[in-house]
Amino acid sequence: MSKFKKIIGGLSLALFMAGTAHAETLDLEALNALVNSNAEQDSYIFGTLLFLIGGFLVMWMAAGFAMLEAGLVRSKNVSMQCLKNISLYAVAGIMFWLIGYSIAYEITEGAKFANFASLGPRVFGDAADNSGGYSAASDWFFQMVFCATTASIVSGTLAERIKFWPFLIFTALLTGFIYPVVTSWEWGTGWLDALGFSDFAGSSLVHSTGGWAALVGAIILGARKGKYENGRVNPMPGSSMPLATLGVFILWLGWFGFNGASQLAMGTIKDVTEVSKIFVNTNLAACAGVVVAIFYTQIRYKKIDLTMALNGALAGLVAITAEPLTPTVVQSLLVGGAGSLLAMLTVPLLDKFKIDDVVGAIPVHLVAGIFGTLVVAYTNADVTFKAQLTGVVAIGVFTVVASAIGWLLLKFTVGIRVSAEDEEMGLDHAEVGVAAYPEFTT
Amino acid sequence: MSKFKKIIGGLSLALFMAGTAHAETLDLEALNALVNSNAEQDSYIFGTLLFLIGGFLVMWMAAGFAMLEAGLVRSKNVSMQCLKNISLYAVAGIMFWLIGYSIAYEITEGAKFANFASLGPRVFGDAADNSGGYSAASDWFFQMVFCATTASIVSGTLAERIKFWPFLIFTALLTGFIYPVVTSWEWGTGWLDALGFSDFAGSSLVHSTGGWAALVGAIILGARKGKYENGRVNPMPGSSMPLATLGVFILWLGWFGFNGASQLAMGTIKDVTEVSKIFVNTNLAACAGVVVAIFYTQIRYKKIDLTMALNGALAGLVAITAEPLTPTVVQSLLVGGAGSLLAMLTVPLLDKFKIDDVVGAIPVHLVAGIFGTLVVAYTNADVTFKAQLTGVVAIGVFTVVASAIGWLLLKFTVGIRVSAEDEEMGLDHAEVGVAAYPEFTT
Amino acid sequence: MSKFKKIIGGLSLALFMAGTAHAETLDLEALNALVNSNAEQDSYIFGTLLFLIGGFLVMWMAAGFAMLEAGLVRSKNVSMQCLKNISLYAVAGIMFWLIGYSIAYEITEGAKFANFASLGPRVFGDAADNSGGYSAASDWFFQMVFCATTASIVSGTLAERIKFWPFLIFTALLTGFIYPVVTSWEWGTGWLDALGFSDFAGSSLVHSTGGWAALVGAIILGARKGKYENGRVNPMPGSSMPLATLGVFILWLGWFGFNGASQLAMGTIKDVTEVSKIFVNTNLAACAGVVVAIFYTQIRYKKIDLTMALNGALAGLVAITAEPLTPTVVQSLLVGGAGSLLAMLTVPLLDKFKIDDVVGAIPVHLVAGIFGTLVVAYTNADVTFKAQLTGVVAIGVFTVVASAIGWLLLKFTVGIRVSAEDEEMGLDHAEVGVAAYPEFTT
Amino acid sequence: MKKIEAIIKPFKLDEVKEALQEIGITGMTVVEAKGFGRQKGHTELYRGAEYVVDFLPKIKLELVIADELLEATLESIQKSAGTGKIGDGKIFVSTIEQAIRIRTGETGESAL
Amino acid sequence: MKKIEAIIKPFKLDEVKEALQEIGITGMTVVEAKGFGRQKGHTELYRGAEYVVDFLPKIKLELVIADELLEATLESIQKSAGTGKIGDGKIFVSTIEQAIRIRTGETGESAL
Amino acid sequence: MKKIEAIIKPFKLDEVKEALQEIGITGMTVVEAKGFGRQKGHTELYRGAEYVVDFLPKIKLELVIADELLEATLESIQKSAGTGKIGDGKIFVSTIEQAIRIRTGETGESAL
Ligand SMILES: Nc1ncnc2c1ncn2[C@@H]1O[C@H](COP(=O)(O)OP(=O)(O)O)[C@@H](O)[C@H]1O
Ligand SMILES: Nc1ncnc2c1ncn2[C@@H]1O[C@H](COP(=O)(O)OP(=O)(O)O)[C@@H](O)[C@H]1O
Ligand SMILES: Nc1ncnc2c1ncn2[C@@H]1O[C@H](COP(=O)(O)OP(=O)(O)O)[C@@H](O)[C@H]1O
Repeated sequence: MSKFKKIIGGLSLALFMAGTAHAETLDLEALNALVNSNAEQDSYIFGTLLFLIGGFLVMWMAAGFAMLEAGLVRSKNVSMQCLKNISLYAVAGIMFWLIGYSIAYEITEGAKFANFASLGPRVFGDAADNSGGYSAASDWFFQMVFCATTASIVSGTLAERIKFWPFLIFTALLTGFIYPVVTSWEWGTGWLDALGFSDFAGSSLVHSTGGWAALVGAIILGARKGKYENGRVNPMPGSSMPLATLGVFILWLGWFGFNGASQLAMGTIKDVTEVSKIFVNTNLAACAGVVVAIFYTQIRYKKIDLTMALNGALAGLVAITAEPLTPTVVQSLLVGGAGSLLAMLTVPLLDKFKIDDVVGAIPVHLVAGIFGTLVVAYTNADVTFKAQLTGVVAIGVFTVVASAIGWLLLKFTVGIRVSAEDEEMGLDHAEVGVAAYPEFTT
Repeated sequence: MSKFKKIIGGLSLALFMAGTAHAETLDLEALNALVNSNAEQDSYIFGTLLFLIGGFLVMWMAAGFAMLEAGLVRSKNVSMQCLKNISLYAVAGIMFWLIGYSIAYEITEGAKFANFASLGPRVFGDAADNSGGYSAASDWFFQMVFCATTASIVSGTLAERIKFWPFLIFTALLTGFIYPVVTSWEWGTGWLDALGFSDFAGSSLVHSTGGWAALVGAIILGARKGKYENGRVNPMPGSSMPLATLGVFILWLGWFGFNGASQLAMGTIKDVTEVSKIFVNTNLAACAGVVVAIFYTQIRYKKIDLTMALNGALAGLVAITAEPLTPTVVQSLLVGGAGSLLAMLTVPLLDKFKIDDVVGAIPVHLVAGIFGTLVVAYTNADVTFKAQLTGVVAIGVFTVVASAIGWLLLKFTVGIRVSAEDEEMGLDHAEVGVAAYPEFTT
Repeated sequence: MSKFKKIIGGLSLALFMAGTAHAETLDLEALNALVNSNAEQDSYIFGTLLFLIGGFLVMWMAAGFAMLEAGLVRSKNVSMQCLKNISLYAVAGIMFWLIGYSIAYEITEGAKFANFASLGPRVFGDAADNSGGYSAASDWFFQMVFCATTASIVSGTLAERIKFWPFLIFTALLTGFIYPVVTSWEWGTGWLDALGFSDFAGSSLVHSTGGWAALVGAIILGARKGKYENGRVNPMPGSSMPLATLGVFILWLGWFGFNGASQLAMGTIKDVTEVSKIFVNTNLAACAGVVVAIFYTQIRYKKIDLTMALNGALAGLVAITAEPLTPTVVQSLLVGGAGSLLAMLTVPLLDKFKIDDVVGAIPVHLVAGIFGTLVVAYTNADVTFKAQLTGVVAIGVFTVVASAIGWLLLKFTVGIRVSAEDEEMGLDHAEVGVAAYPEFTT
Repeated sequence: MKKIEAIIKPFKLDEVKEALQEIGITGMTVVEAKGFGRQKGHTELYRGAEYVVDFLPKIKLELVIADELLEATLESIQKSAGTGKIGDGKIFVSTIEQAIRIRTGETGESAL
Repeated sequence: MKKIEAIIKPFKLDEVKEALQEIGITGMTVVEAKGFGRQKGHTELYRGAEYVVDFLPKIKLELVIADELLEATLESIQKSAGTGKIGDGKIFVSTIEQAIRIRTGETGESAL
Repeated sequence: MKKIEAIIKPFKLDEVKEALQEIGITGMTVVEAKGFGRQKGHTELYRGAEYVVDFLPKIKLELVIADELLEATLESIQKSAGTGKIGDGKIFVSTIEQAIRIRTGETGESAL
């Protein structure tokens, strides 16, 4: 098939369709039908396009997590972190196709779990799947990259000490079961949705879920050797601040797809206007997150902590994600700024409990995610605090229990932690074939 | 709210609208109105979508500047450069919301300054803001990222010796006042626009403004210690050429949004066709910039200067930015190539005057920006050289004066330059908490 | 021209058009014409937008190749690799404009070579070029970035030992002649297209063509000094695994544009639905490529080879590129996984023949590309194995012969290989002015 | 004065430094090194080819001390650097004839 | 022959090299090092935790010279490397018994 | 015991290591270095300004050996490290008074 013929074919089809009304000797009813079908078509195309653009932007966040984490782990674990990030994205894609999507969306309204009979791999028909007002495949793609995001969150926290394969098995569990179940409750129209819980783009569904899974993993896995010694916290600075910075910029960019395309439609003036407002609120919440972080660390430590500024941006983004549409700009700034502050206050707290979170995913995704979800009650009049709290607690309890079972099963079967020797030597030598910067002499 | 219900809601709305005509027993007038409102809606969606896509591409340029600058400063200042870049983007966003946009656009046609009464934060209504034929929030977002670009230009030139907070205060001045004023003159329909001055996507408004502010800053701040010693120029090679290269690729990508979406509309065949032509011209001007740079440095120095090739691409892009639509491809190649050549000739000139521009922002953004603005008179028949020259001079004078006042006030109050000791030790130790590559032993 | 006035102008035009029907006292025929012209316009805008979005995503792949290759060459050649990548993109753009596009598309249906009379630079009219149902400039841009991709493939294989200028001359030949001729046969509606050969997005046309040119180059150029010594293979690990990983993520992202926008139209429900399906299949083929690679290397080597996981993703993407639309998800997974496996089996084979492919472009682009093209016969009922085989062989023979002539001419005139001394010292010192990481003391 | 060169495992640096501080050593210089010895290297994997990296990351510690501190220093390093596993490293002792503090021009032991 | 090891501040390297060239030194080898001494380290900040980096970047210069150049060399380094501020570094002198130029096989002072 | 410091071209490291292994050397330590000597440096180009980099990448090899291995070691290095071109490097020999294996506490030649 040539690149040219195709186009010409498409065009003549359009002309033919346009011609329909004419052939029927310009019947008003036929023209009316044509106008309506054209409108529907445009709406379908716009909605699908939004999913595709949003989808590739969120897919790009996988690279953001990879760079952020590669920058924040020590050189001896950088190759491993790269490997984990590309592998988890691959596993998430396959698991979400195999079973995840059906768990998330084959659910009766208000229910707690998907209909068993409908579980299974997702099939995409050849004919246009018109029923939803958008292409089913575009929707699947958009949902899938969200699922992968959840898994990315976990990999950062557990870096530098978890074995590769158990981590990947947990990823399969998370992306094939835990995340889909949580999602089914809300976006699948399950019981949380029925309750009035609201989580626009996933502060809880994506970020807290990932954060809880990471927290439970961090507790069961234990801290890195030497991290908490003789009663003091031993910072283990990562290998590359510019890579970490790049990662955050990538995530920030991807977040426009994450929040913006969660509008789920772009075919009306109202929808596209709301997408625009979401862009503005999302962007400014992140801006506030940065500003709060640099002020806070300047005042608190007399220096400006770059890694906190980076995490501040992310915390601002996570916080606004539960409701990026209804807040005013001022509210968005406050939400983003407060999310950032909370994340910064959580970092030393985790250290106090000797919970070793290598990249700060728990403060950023879990804490700011919970805050962002709860605060919706104050920025969206249709939402109650009770519903939000219920959602936060339910998601927390379920994810903690399910993750704990997963982690513990892995721990007592294959084991999840590398040997002390391997940890000291670095995972790149132990499990991956190659150091991140393997050259010695040139 | 579920991801599903939302969609279905959107769809039924569309069906309802389509049904309007029908319900009124197929009145031709009603159908005509429907057709027109559909067309208007499509035009609105396309225009808004252009702003959103263009906006996120230009936002991504912030990452490009961050990587370019991180690669071109020495290791001891890389964390600081990352910090500056993410912070300036945050400050630009907030300032442009707080006051900048109103200065830029609340101006009477032909005027020199905005209407005082209208100054203040930008508010986005909940209802669709239809008046402009696009979403107001999408427009704001698109304008905001341009504003941030201007600030990014400054940070590169002044790297490695300027204090963090004074730099950020200047950024607030630049993005909240200087850039908005300049913009109001032209894009806000102020006096330069009335005069016939033309700057399609901002060779002058964005790039020269940033370039002038950088130049004035560089003069007032002085050169880095050791840069010009004993009458010779001491090159201080940056930390990472691949990061600098990545930065330029990011900027090149972002430029499609920068120039392409400056068409400001995509709802007609004409508009989208022009956006396409802008893509082609923009791309080829950059190609010519690279080719001229590699030939020139090969002939002049017998080696190919990678940093010049990178700057050549950028200079080509800056030069075509003032008018990426009317030129033929050949003209675009010439404009891009000449912009690159001028930038390369400027580099040693700056050194002669001991103006220390760490990343080459002045040759690229100021010089190629001025050239690109003036040359519009030869590629766009509607534009006169006199108008262009007036604009270039006016923008230059205003930005130089305003920047000088800002820099001098900062210099004589809080001071703008770090101590010689801090400069030698590197800003990462002095002001940021962490070195860019903090590991010593692993 | 102001950013505001423009918009308002565009809007009033739309209103005027809408008014046409009304002015003529609501004639049904006129309204019908308006509806049809609106539909045509939307189709045109959507098609053009698809090219523009796809185009910038594929342009971004140039950065992906640059980072992948920068990461996989040794430090002493990293600046050179960056330089080659930005230069080849520039040369490809100019050559494809100058002559390439006309060779590719000014061909009579079923012919073997373009019409001589029509050869020459591409000119873009000022008026909307409506004939193809999309903007001609957007199409050119989209085709151009494909052409650049072909050249990117070659640069990786020949890294670390080829002279800069001869490489660039070959790039000009490849992008101005070889690639366009191959393309003309299929996408230009030449003889392969007439034969029923099918290559949706270019597994053969882009990837194999690049791969063959790289293979011939590698054979004529010879292996790097020390690569095959005393009968053993001496791995020469690259400088930075995180940069290589970033490169692969960039390529993966870009591939959504590569395959998705090769649908060439987005103005109907069918088209956009198919684009969506392409996204899904493309993504999952890459996922399968990764999963196969990590399992295979774990089993075969007892460690997980990061570089193979990265190449596995790319091989999966290359393999699905010939037909990303018709396969089911299961087929896509199989195609991607098999492509990855084949690539991994080819790596040691090349070493056996002492063909030194620095980044693995031959296994990934040539081998997976051929496989992907042949397998179309099994995933697309309209395609015969014979046609596919004919295409693969024809493209192979032509590219090998043409490339060999090019490489040999260069070899026996200017020479293509740097001196042994320069190779040992590194190309960054020899030909570029600056080392990739030039700092020694700070 | 004696010069002590100790080749140790990188992650032991902090411990060794603290042990030395305890016995009154106030100055030392360290250099990143790669060591080849009995401790066997890693088998690495790059693009499907396996290879052995014989040189392992080590830290080389150099300190110049007054003669009378020799015993204490050796003991201190030996204790703090040891893990009991192969590859712990070596200590080499040689003589330094002169030491100068650049800042003050002091020489001999008072320069240390 | 004497071996001179000078630990200096990194940014002084060029100056020291030029000073040494002036007195006729034609060969030297430098190594990146980290120094621990009286000069106090930096307080760093990483993810909200402060920590002290005691080891500061230094350059270690090694040159082997003929005995008669010793005085001049020491003086030259001392002058060119000094800033007067703490942390300027040290110079250590020891004896080298033999020197060989690999390329020619020359030995002794003619190998330098 | 003797300490041998050999400054060699980086790409020669593997060859030298193998040559040394052949004559029975089982331990050595290497350090990345930059050398200044007769071999002329590179003219570099950065943002339009040319400059000379005098310091070229070298490897410094350090090994402590029993006295009787001295001749064989010197010869072995000289042969394996030589390319005949300027910049091949130097070998310096000095005396080590004591060697200790940290792991076992062995001293003297048995510690090597
Ligand atoms: N003869 C030697 N000369 C210089 N360095 C040596 C020598 N022998 C060993 N080393 C250094 O000591 C390190 C440890 O030695 P190794 O033989 O691996 O274990 P161990 O110290 O337990 O005997 C080596 O990696 C090397 O850096
Ligand atoms: N005893 C020592 N042995 C080896 N190196 C030393 C010794 N004392 C100091 N140094 C090196 O000299 C550097 C400077 O020493 P320091 O005490 O900080 O200041 P000063 O040189 O002004 O006395 C240290 O950073 C360290 O590298
Ligand atoms: N006097 C010296 N002291 C210490 N190192 C030296 C001395 N002379 C030379 N070197 C080292 O030996 C290397 C090679 O020396 P050079 O004069 O370039 O060539 P050649 O070894 O062929 O004489 C230098 O780069 C430097 O590292």
